[in-house]
Amino acid sequence: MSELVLTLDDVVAGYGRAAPVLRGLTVTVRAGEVVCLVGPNGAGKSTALKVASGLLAPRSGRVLLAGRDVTGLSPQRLLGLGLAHVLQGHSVFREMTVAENVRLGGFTVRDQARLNARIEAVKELFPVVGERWGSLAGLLSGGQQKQVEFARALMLEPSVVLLDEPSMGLDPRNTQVVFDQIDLMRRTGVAVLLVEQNARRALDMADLGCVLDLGRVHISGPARDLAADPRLGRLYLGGAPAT
Amino acid sequence: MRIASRGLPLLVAALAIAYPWLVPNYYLVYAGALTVMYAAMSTSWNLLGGFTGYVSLGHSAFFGLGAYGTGLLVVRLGVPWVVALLVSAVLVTVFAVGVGIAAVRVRGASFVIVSIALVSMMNLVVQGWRSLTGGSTGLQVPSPFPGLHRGETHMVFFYLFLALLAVALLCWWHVSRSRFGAGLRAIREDEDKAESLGVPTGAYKVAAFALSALFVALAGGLYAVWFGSLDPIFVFSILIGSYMVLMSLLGGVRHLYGPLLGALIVAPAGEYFLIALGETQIHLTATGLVLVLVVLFMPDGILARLTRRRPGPSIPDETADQRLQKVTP
Amino acid sequence: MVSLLLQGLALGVLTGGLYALLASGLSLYFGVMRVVMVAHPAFLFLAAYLTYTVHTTFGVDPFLALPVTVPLFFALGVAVQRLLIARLAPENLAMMSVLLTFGIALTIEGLLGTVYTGSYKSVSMEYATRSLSVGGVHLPYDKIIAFWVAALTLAVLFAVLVKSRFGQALRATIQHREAARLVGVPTERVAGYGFGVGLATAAVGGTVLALITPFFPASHWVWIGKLMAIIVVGGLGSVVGAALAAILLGVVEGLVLVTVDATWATMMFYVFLFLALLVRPQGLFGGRLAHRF
Amino acid sequence: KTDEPGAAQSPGQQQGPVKIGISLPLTGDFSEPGKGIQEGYQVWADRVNAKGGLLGRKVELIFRDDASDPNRVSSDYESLITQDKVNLVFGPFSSRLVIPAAKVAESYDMVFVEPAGAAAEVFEQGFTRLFYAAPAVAGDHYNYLADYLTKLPADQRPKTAAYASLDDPFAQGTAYGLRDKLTAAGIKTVVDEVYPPETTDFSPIAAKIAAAKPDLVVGGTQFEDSVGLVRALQELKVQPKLAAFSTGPTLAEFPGAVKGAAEHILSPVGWSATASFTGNQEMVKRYKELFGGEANEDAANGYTVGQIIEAAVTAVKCVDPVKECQDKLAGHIRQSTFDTVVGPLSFDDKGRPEQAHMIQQYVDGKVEIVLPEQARTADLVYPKREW
Amino acid sequence: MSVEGGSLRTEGLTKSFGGVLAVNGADVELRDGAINGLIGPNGSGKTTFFNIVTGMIRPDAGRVLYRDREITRHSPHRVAHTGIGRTFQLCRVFPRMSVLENMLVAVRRTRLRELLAGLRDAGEVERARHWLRRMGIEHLEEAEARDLSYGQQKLLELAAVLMAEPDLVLLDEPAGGVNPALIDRITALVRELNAEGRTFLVVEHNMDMVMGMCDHVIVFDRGAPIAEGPPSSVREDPRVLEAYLGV
Ligand SMILES: Nc1ncnc2c1ncn2[C@@H]1O[C@H](COP(=O)(O)OP(=O)(O)OP(=O)(O)O)[C@@H](O)[C@H]1O
Ligand SMILES: Nc1ncnc2c1ncn2[C@@H]1O[C@H](COP(=O)(O)OP(=O)(O)OP(=O)(O)O)[C@@H](O)[C@H]1O
Ligand SMILES: [Mg+2]
Ligand SMILES: [Mg+2]
Repeated sequence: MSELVLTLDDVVAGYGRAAPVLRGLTVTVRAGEVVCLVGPNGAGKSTALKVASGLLAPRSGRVLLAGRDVTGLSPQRLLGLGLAHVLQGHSVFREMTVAENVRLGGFTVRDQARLNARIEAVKELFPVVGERWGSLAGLLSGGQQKQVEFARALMLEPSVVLLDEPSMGLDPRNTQVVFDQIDLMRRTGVAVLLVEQNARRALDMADLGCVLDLGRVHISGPARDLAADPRLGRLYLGGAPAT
Repeated sequence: MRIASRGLPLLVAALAIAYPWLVPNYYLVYAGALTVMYAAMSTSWNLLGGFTGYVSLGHSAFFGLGAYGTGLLVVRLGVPWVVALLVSAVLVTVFAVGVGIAAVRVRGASFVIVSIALVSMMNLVVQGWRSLTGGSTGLQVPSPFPGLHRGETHMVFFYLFLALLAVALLCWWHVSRSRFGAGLRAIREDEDKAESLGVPTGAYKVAAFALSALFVALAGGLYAVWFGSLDPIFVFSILIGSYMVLMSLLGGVRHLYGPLLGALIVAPAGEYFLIALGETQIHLTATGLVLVLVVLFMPDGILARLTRRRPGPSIPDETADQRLQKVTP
Repeated sequence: MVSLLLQGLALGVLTGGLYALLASGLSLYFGVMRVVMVAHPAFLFLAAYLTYTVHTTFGVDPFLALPVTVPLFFALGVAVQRLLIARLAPENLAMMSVLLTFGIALTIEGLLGTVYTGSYKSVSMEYATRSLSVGGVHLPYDKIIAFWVAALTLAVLFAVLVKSRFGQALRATIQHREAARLVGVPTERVAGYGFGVGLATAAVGGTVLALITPFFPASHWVWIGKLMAIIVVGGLGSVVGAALAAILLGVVEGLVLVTVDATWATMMFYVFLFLALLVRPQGLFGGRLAHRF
Repeated sequence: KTDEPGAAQSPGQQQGPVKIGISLPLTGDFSEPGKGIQEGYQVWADRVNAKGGLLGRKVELIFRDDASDPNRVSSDYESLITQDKVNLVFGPFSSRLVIPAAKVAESYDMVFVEPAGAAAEVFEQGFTRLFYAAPAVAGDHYNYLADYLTKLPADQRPKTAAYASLDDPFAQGTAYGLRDKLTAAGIKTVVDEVYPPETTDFSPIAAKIAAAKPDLVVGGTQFEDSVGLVRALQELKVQPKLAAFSTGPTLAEFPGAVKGAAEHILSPVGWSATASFTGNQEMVKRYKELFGGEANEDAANGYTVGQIIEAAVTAVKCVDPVKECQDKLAGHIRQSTFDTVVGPLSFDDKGRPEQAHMIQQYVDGKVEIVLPEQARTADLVYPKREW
Repeated sequence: MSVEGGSLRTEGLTKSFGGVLAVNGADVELRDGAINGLIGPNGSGKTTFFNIVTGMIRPDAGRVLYRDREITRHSPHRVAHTGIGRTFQLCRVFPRMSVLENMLVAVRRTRLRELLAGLRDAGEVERARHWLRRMGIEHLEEAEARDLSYGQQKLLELAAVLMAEPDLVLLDEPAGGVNPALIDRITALVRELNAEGRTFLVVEHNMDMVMGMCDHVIVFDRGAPIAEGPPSSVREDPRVLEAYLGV
């Protein structure tokens, strides 16, 4: 059994003074494993990732990284410990060029040679990054921005990745690229916590699935089993199971 | 609760009407009239700022133009003061439409800057156009009621400003519950979205701008005939404009009575600081600090603090299990 | 007439350089932080007064005050950002910051008036009253010094903002704070430093101002309108645009002053402002990013 | 209302101290001259009280701060007259505030002697109780200098003059007073500039003057702009034969602010510390005792107001805030001549003083009175040294 | 020309940003009364096409005709008044207004008297509730829009657009970020509304949704249509396979 990498343990978290969004969430992701979180809109999936990456301090509960309690550490510290997070929605630096955006992904990487190598790799994966290298990221189309974002996240070589709907707004080709990359990460021993609304597709490739609803993990188990459950399908996954 | 919210405004209105008869001397009538003037102006400022979120620090431009317009019509053309007041208010409104068309093209911070520029510009024009306005020597407007002694004049103007305040409040209230008002609020939230839903944002903004300029111009015109001396530097002062903003913000820009409440607090407080700390300029510091504190701790104003916060959306209480049960075939 | 025009032109360019320096901080706060800093001129005069104090108590050249005022203002800027600006809600940062900094400006003015009284102060140096004559055109030394100090400061500022790691981190922080934190930028510290840099330019600007004009606590009001006009004409947020607009307006002002009169010269700032709005609302040199739908 | 016109006076008011209400800019842009006038008033009150008061009643001064805001100045006088029920009011500072203040005083029938409202317009409002307690209105400040220049032999007489003036009724009044007289005498105006108060850069104005190469430079200035102008003229190497500025050079900060350039600059001044006019030396001495420094023109003007009121009250023997008494006071002031620290003063029917200002010049770094003959402490230096 | 050809038609629509040709001479014709799909790779100009049609961006060249009336360069609110409604790729609502107010703002009115009349006209409120009910968010009517979750905001945006009773509805990625269960609901709704006679143009990357819902699919590449037809034929089209579906 592989080493335990990221654990959210009985986390309660919320925004401001409002009622908590997460009400005792427990999730574990191991190295070389993709765990997929699915659930209705507003269930708290993004919130869970924010707690894991240190953007939001939990009200109670713990976050463990490689067995170490990292609850309440800042994102920079967690980044130093090898944890990266790609936000939901559009989070490019709009008034900076694509180049600056991608380079900023490696803000903490001091090794220029390594950085440049990764930039070349990323340009290969997403041609638009190379083509629009000098233009402002905010001027790209929705999907193009998403690609830049993912490219930015690839600048680091983290051991744990949190991905919040990485395929949203991407065309089929780019979606495929993203899923391929996730697969590649898994194979290189990275732990991936994936939130996807493209749920059938995601569950298809994930090892483990968790259905999050009302702030708790409601059902978890091997991803394929979840996808096959017709009740879950009706409630969370929509349509008929993909063939 | 309901009685309180209905009864309170009536009580306040009654008190306001009785005020000049309750106070022991004319100075307090004068101070009251000044406060009511500020209340009327910040209420009309709020017609623009509160709905559309366009913060104008330069509304004193319309105050000054209303004042000079009225004054010049009375002095240079010998028009009766009421006519002068109305004509100048209409002219200022027309002018505001023109300025508005240019000014509302920019959003947020640029608009603030443009509004500041407007005051400075009007100050330069009025100061420089000596042959018409008297320039820096100012303009002296004869009293409209030569028969009344000074105290009685204050009484008259107290009621005139009170009437203006009432009209401004009524206008705000009416707009706030109209489609037009909803469109203005939509502009504050998301202009492009509003536009795509069919709100002619440009026209709405200019209309709100002009409407709010109209009342401020009326206040300026009344001020001119009441006060009698106009000096460009002081009627076109950024401070007067900022007072309108401060009062509105302090009271709460989303409430009908917000600016009024703000005026009732700021005007006497300013007086207090000046008297208590007036020996040095430290009273400016006091005012500045109050402003800082308001912005930091009451960005939505006193009334927003007092009225209870909106309840969040109801979170469904059923558990996921129950939901699962429901879909079980 | 030709020599008069040349003289006006030369003075305009030099003054424009000074304007560029004074406005650079403003467009930095705005461009990089979305803060409309009405208190910038007040800080300029705070710096001028400090320069005055250093100059009169130690009898040294006003520029020797810079090693004191620049770090001090940097620290002050960090404090202002961390303690005040950072607390504003991001939804309406631009507007609330106007009011907040307006309050700060009043606070400073009141303190200056209390400490230094309302009377005029000035710093005059021997070299500040002489001038360089080139073909009938006189270039006052104080203005030349101001121009070069401005150019130097702007060059440093530009390098810091556009080229340095810090500058990138700063811009990233402002554009998407969460994302910036996630790539490892210490956002709070960076935002504080950014504001500090802006105020540091005020320290330099204040020293130069002290050298070339007498001042009293309320002097800052005069500058707000002009400097704001410059940064709008230049394109809100573009430091380079502001510098170009400053030179442009400086020259226009200089030429109008020598041909028409002072009222019209000041008016030019606002005329250009409104022209810019009508023709290019995003400013002559700025507004690279249109709104995305 | 307790302040209804004609309301009966409370008996206490007939005794007790004589209350005098004053609004001054104690803060804000004009706080410095405001303070000066306040000190002048205080020195006067101190002297009167030491002598036993006005009509045997102690004098009590009530000050209000108006921060140079016309709105406030009105409310101040309004509240002083109606709430504090003062017996007399003294004027505020700056031409811009005198008119609104005088309006209030006029409407409550109060005599209004003021130390700082020299602009021509002040006297055109039809005020019947306003008097300006200084030697001359703005337009007459340079009268002695105009005389001097027009009487110079033709070959020495300046041919051209440049005027630059702040857009302010007082400052402009002084410069234009001189301009009108010189123009009449055939001295050509080559530059005539007016600049708004917010002007900070004077080089272009100086450039215009430089291009015209005038013999004479006259500034209708206050402090900041006088310094700015002098510096700019110096930088652009304008070397007129004579330079005169109103107000700025009379302040103690001036020579420091322009460094060596103050030498031989002229300016009109209404008062001199060395003059031997009635009570002047006593005032200088008392001022030093009370405030520790040297008295200045502002203080002297304040003091003058006191002297005039004192003489009038003593003459008509009443000091009540009622129409009859105030009428009597005004009537007396209009007809009499008063001996004051700025010399003998009398007023025309509009309240204008009918004397003239002296002319001062920096000679060897010291302020000297150079005109008129009878007050002279040094000879006028003409043409001036280069700056 | 008859209306039969289609409600919305563009001729040679072109728009470039700096060096980027976003829309390149696009000739598009929508099927009236149908659900039209618009698909294409990222950056192929779909959103820009929407923006030009709705007046938010001015085209460099070309014409937009709606029911044979030219609406090129009309301001967005005028376009809205001709009966075209749209949603945004990144969903946009008025965050600090209640859900009901969000709906009422969308009512199309032009006459001054109507503008000054009370907002909460009983009939309009009833209509708004009707739409909210159909979206399943009627219980949120008093909540402020910013308190809604992403998916709920998407539904609100759609409901608000429908409130204006447009004849042509442009949807930009209605399924992006939306839970699959909700997508089914949106699909059903669109079908239902279409049956009532509204025309739709839907940009979407979710192929299941597009293929399952649309009657007619237009494929964009590099700013212009490269293929169109019923879903089944488009899916097989080699050009589409190469440009879009890939792999
Ligand atoms: N910044 C915030 N402030 C206040 N409440 C928030 C904030 N962000 C999210 N919420 C609330 O927290 C709840 C969970 O939000 P979260 O973003 O985690 O949902 P999600 O599962 O990611 O949904 P989606 O699939 O729509 O992205 C929602 O009810 C939302 O309204
Ligand atoms: N304002 C702009 N300035 C510069 N380029 C722009 C601008 N808007 C769009 N573009 C460019 O135009 C092209 C088309 O963009 P558009 O947003 O229309 O694509 P899209 O088809 O909607 O893509 P997606 O599926 O990713 O949303 C892209 O290459 C984009 O970078
Ligand atoms: Mg989410
Ligand atoms: Mg798009």
